[in-house]
Amino acid sequence: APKAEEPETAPPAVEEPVVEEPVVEEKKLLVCQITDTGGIDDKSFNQTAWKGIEDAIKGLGIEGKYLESQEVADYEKNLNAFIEEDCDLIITVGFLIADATAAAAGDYPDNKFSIVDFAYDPAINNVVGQLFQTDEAGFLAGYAAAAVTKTGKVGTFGGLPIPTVTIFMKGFVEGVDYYNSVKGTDVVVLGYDLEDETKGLFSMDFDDQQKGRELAISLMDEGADVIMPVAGPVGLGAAAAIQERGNAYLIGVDSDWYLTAPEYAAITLTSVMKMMDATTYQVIESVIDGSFAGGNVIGTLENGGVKIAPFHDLDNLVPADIKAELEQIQADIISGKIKLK
Amino acid sequence: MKRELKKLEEAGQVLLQEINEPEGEPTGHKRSFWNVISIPALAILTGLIIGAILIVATSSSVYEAFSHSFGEGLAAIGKEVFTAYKALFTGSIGDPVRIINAISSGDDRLIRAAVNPFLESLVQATPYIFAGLAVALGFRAGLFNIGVEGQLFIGAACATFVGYAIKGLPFIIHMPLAFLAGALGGALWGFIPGLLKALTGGHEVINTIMMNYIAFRLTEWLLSGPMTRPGSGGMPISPIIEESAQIPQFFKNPIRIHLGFFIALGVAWLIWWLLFKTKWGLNLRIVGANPRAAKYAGLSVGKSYMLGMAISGALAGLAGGVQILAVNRSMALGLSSGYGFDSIALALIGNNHPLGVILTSILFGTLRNGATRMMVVSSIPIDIVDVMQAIILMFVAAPAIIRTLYRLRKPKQEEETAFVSGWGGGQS
Amino acid sequence: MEFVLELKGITKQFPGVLANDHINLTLKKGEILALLGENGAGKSTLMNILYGLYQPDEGEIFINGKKAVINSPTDAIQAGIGMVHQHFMLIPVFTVAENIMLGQESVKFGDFLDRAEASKKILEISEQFNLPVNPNDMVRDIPVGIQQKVEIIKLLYREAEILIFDEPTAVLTPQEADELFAIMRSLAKQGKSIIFITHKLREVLEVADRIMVIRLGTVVGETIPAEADKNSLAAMMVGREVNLVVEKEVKVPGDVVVSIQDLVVVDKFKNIVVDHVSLEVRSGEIVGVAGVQGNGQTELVEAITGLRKNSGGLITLLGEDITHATPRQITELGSAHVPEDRQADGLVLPFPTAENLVLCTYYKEPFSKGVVLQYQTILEHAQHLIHDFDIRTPTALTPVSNLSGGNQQKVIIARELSRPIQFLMASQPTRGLDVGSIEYIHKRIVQKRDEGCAVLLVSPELDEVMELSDRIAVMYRGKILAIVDSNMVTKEQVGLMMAGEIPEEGFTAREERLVEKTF
Amino acid sequence: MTNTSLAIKHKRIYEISPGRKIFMGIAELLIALIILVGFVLNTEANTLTTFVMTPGGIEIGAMPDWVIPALPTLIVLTIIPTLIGVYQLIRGFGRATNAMVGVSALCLIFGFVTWQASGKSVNLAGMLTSAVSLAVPITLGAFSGVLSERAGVVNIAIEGMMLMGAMVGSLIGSLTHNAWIGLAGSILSGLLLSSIHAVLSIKYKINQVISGTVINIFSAGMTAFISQKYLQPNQALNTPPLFARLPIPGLASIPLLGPMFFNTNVFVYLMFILLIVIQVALFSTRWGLRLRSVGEHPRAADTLGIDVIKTRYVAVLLSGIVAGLGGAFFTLGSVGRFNEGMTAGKGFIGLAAMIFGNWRPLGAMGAGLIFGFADAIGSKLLLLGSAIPPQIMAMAPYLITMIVLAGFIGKGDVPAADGEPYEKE
Ligand SMILES: Nc1ncnc2c1ncn2[C@@H]1O[C@H](COP(=O)(O)OP(=O)(O)OP(=O)(O)O)[C@@H](O)[C@H]1O
Ligand SMILES: Nc1ncnc2c1ncn2[C@@H]1O[C@H](COP(=O)(O)OP(=O)(O)OP(=O)(O)O)[C@@H](O)[C@H]1O
Ligand SMILES: [Mg+2]
Ligand SMILES: [Mg+2]
Repeated sequence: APKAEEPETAPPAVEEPVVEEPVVEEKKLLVCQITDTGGIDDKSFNQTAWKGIEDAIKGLGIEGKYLESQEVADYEKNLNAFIEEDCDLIITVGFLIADATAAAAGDYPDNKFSIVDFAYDPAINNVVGQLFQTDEAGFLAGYAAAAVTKTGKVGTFGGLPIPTVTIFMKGFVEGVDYYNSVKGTDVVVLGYDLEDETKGLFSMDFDDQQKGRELAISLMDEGADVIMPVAGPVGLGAAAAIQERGNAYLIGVDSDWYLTAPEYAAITLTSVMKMMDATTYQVIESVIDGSFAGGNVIGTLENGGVKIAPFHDLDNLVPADIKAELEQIQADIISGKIKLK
Repeated sequence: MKRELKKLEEAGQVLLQEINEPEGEPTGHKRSFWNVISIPALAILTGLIIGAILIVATSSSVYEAFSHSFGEGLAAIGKEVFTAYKALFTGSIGDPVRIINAISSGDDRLIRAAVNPFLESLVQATPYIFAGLAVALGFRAGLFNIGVEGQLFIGAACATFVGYAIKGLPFIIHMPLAFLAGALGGALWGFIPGLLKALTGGHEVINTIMMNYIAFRLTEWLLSGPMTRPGSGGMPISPIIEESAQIPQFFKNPIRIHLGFFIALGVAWLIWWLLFKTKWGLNLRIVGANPRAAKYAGLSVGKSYMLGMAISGALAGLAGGVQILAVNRSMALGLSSGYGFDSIALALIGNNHPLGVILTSILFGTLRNGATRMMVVSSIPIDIVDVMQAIILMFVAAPAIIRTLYRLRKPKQEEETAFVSGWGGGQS
Repeated sequence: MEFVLELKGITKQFPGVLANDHINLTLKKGEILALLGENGAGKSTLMNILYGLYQPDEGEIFINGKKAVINSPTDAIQAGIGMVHQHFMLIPVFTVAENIMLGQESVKFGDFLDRAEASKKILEISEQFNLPVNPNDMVRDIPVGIQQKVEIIKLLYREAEILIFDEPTAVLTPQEADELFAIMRSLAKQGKSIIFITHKLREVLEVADRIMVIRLGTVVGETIPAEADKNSLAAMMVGREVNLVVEKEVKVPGDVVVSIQDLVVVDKFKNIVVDHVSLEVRSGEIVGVAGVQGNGQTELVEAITGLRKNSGGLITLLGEDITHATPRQITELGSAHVPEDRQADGLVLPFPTAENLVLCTYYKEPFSKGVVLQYQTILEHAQHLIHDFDIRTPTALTPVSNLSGGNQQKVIIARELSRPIQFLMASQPTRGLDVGSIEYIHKRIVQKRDEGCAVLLVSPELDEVMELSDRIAVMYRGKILAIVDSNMVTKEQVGLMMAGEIPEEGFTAREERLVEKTF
Repeated sequence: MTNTSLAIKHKRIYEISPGRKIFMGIAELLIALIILVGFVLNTEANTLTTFVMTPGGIEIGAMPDWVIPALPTLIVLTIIPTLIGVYQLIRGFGRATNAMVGVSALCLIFGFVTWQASGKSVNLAGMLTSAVSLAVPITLGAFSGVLSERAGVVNIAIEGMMLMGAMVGSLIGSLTHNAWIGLAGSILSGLLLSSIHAVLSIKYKINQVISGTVINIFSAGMTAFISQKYLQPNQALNTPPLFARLPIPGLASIPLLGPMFFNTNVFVYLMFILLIVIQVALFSTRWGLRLRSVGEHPRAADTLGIDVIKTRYVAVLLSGIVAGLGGAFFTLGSVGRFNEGMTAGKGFIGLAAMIFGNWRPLGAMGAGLIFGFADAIGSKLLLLGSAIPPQIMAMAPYLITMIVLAGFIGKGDVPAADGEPYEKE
């Protein structure tokens, strides 16, 4: 848990590139991450991908660095900086950095890249695209939420109406709908419209946590008692509101919030996990063992690239039969028996 | 040696005379080279020193070293600052050893990589120049344009739209058209607060800030709706602009220096000419310095505010437009790292004069470019540059502090620049 | 004899100016001492030192024979010194009571204002010294004459024994001035000592017990009214003979140049400030508008020059309707405007003198060709005017902010009078200037009139209006009470009208055109 | 003296320009038309709109729901602005013009909500409670502005001071595990930044807007720097305790008002306490009289022995304290965590609220509530599935600020010496 981490472990102190030193140490593998403009602490993909690198630092003995992009024009510049730094693998994060990554990959065919949250079509042979079928996990969370709600209403809101956000919400709604169709209930989802993905509740911002708080309150006022905020740190504002009111539950996103936001452990029902840390770790491993090949990795329930977190402290809240059903649904999604839109 | 120094000083004097006393409004007092340069130079120095203090104070290795022994601590301080600032300088200007090695190796790619830091600083300076000119012109016209950021976004959106939506035009028409679209978009966004100031006296500081937020939301909507890239599924990113609309870069990767930088220099000259050589410029400056006298002299204060804000907005729009056309080639969220706000500091340090803006922009571009390298080498957050900029601005705005710090004598004549104050706006 | 106040060797150096040079001054109990001197002689500086606003470089202050250290107004107030400043130090949006008690408030329960208590004290003082005021009026709503009484009560409220009046009569009607003198005498009789600063020689002779003249920071003479006259005082002040009378031939006015009919102007609070005013100015004639400041003159001038929107009526200039014209259109028809507030309206202070000299014409040939300014021509033009109008400036490129007040005014006069004009709107053209400068500017205005220009002169200085004008219009509360031939009225009559009363006995009428009653 | 009354009584014309009169009339009719075409014609007869009058999760002060027939309500809401508009066009409301436009706008908003929620329910009380909470930082920012500007110092650094206050509050609160100490830290940081503003603008007399800009840039950079360097690698430094809800016995059980105002956290109470304290201090005490005199006519104050410089310092420092308090709200009163740029322009909107509120505490709070309401209703409409894209809806508070400023500036009593450095000669 981050709480236990030491402040200095994040970016490992890096010495001046060893030029004069005659003793040639065994060079560690250098993995470099370029964030998008959200920054390394976005409680979302930048942070989760970096966690993959941190895990690899501990587990695989590599070296890791990151550069924050402050604007779009920095992507290319930062890529150049890391290429010059002789990084063995450059991880870029987000859809917006895809153009620059592809260009760099073209210019430097010998370098290895991986991009989080994007897949090239056609695939590029020195870039691993990591894409996540988050709606599959969202589906499970929606089903669980529908099973847990007492008011018959659950809610969600997003940061911006963009695909990587709305895919969570979409899966969530589909899961609730599935529950309704199976159980004949009438659980309502507030905050997202399956018909029109731009309609719905959005904070329009990944910074304004107070807004997240007010959105959660608004959802609770309308009766929602399970809420899934898909808005990076803004979601923590929602968590604070839920915690304060005490009669609703939170569904985390990206990582297992029970672990990453332990102060809200008591209200965290589950989390829709997008295992960017795991996939990033795998890509690093593939570089080490030489099996690195370009192409795309799609994270699904099947390969464990997405999943829902355990219920942890709230385990008693979810009846055993629901847990069993969730297992079954997971299998059905993997087998293709349940098809998502 | 001494002679040469003297010569250098003379050259500097001419330059600075230009900055401080454009031919249009000489003050009649000649100020010495040192007099003019001392405040900004010492302000920058002080900014660097305070930056170093911040670096040291937040460095864990320094504390660790001190826990071993005092001497080791001092050494750690030295090492920390040296490493950081060496990275800052080699990352922004270049490493001479490396350049020589590269040239002697004759490897094309190595040479490009070695000379890139300096050229990259110019690339970074380009949006600063436009944005800085926008703020400077605003100040000269008595307007505090905090809305550069929003104008930049709208300008970028317009340039992008013209860049990708119109197809089949030759470069010679398409690129200038997209460029002008950027100016026009920014001009419109600047014009609105100008109009409000002229009509209702609403202070442009508040209105431009509000227009910033509106611009952000509007571009978010445009990019994820009407202007979204087909196949992106509503991701807030625009299609890539046509080749014919792109401002050319001169060299191959990684060098990004582009024609836009030289256009910026040209525009700066144009603004200088407009402000100090034409009756329109005098008109703007009179209104800026004393709106009541302007009214008395038969000038339309309101029109001047509208025009001033529109031109200022157009320059801001160009900052965004050029960035799109020359560097980004498509528009996405996260277009700007805050050029609109940094440019306020920049314009003031540059004494609201186009030449000063150019010099300060290059300084800021250099700082930012170097900061990337500093982050790679020392893991110092890039935001330290913001802190340094604020400190430099503070000292430039309050020269008395610098004088006290460095025990300088007060020059006989304080320069006066008319600025906006209070909320009264242009009425009364 | 014990002096209530004694200044010894007061010296104050400003950068480049020795404002006070070893000045000695004494004041007896119950005495009224007049301080005379041209602009920049150092009078205000001396008083500011006495009041603790400046610290002297040298010299000592004794109060009641004891050495006093006055470092701040608080010290001065403590020492029993009070000052009525030339520009009133009143806060318009505060009530009379708040203004008076500010700094020495009556409070209850710790820090809460006790307005009732303060009003009671104020009314007591008001009664004792015959200074009627209403403590609850907002200061911005009361006339200047009352505002001055508020200023005086402020001093008495603080139990000041030494009262300083810095040019207190500039904004008063002669009647109000006389009233003030009566108050001053009664104050002196009740044991207060008074220092009285003015540029008006008549007043000095009328009210002072003793006169001290300062020039270039030093005392150049001392006298008593019985032994002095206007000419001797003026000579002492300026150091040369001054012609105090405006020489002006009788001229028959020509055609109507400016005609104003039923003009109505409304301020931003929707108050009617110019109330159906009608007025004509003919070529070769100076029409003076007399009136206490704040009776609509400023707005009238702004309306005529296009600076303010008119709410009704008709103004024509040379036959053209300019009711809704812009300032530039009006200027281009051949009119000039010397504005009331030279620094705020007439000049761009940080700009060089040369640019200020073409402030209204820079956009035209020969100063601009196309859009490009012709700096060479502008400079030559400036050099020319600097010479012709004797503007004292180091170079044509010196910012006007560095010029003295008199020379700043000359820049405006030069700019406005050097153009071919048929109408001159002169608003307070000599405000705050000394006799030397006044003499010069008066001469220039009369010269324009003699050349056939129509001149509308607005001034709160009754003397100026009386001396320059051919006809006088008296403005009161936005209306023109009467338009009279300047030869037909006495100063007292105009003064009465400035206070809103038409003299019952009528005017000492000659035969022809006498009084055009306008309402 | 001949006149018996000492005050000048001016004749006045209360007249709205004909253009404005017609413009407003047309605007009101347009509103009626929007309600008619947009809502009335799209509402089915016999649907009910339910307004829940108790915020979720609250037991004390509960109140029955308010159920209204949608269509008749909307018809009434069409008729009101129609009548107003017609009267405005024919006779005009004179001084009441603005108020009538306001009434029409309210009809529009209420109509919109009624229409959107027809056949559903909407928690009106929750929305209003949310509006109050959203108003808190704006109002505190406005109070901060009132304090310094009444003394003649423009403070556009409120945004920066709030941002820094938010960060420091979170940091100190986390370190000490005590929200009160965190709050003290916020206040201290506001105090420090405002002392820089004070020194720069009062002592060194640099342009106050520039001095404020310096602080804004500095705060943005410094908070980002510290956040990246410390808060983010070590979450323990960024988990301050939150101030809990603190119902006031008795008052909290008043229906509607209780949940809105008397069953919230300490910041809402602080807002009200500050409202009263600042109002009384400014307008009824010696201290306030002196402070205002310095903002109106510093030279006059100086000649009466009032220490202009000191008074201004005190005002600016107090302004910083209140801004720091406003910053603390974000981390200690709302979300319990700091992240970069989290004040999101609230300080600037606070300045607009101050201007709109005529430099008076009560007005400032009223304006703050209006902005809070605009924000809250925007979210509510999104939740109800509004046709307006969320990005456009999010512009509402900014647009309202601009419209309000355009309509009201210049009519207020801005302190006469606001923004002007005081030079002792
Ligand atoms: N603050 C200052 N700094 C520099 N010079 C000053 C300052 N105040 C006054 N002076 C100069 O000191 C001299 C005396 O000024 P002072 O105001 O005392 O004259 P005055 O006799 O009151 O003139 P007036 O009749 O115009 O009021 C002038 O030359 C003036 O320019
Ligand atoms: N703020 C200032 N900066 C620089 N020089 C000044 C300033 N104020 C006054 N001076 C200079 O001080 C001198 C005296 O100024 P002052 O205003 O007292 O003139 P004056 O004697 O009153 O002349 P006039 O009768 O024309 O008003 C002038 O030569 C002027 O250039
Ligand atoms: Mg003078
Ligand atoms: Mg004087």
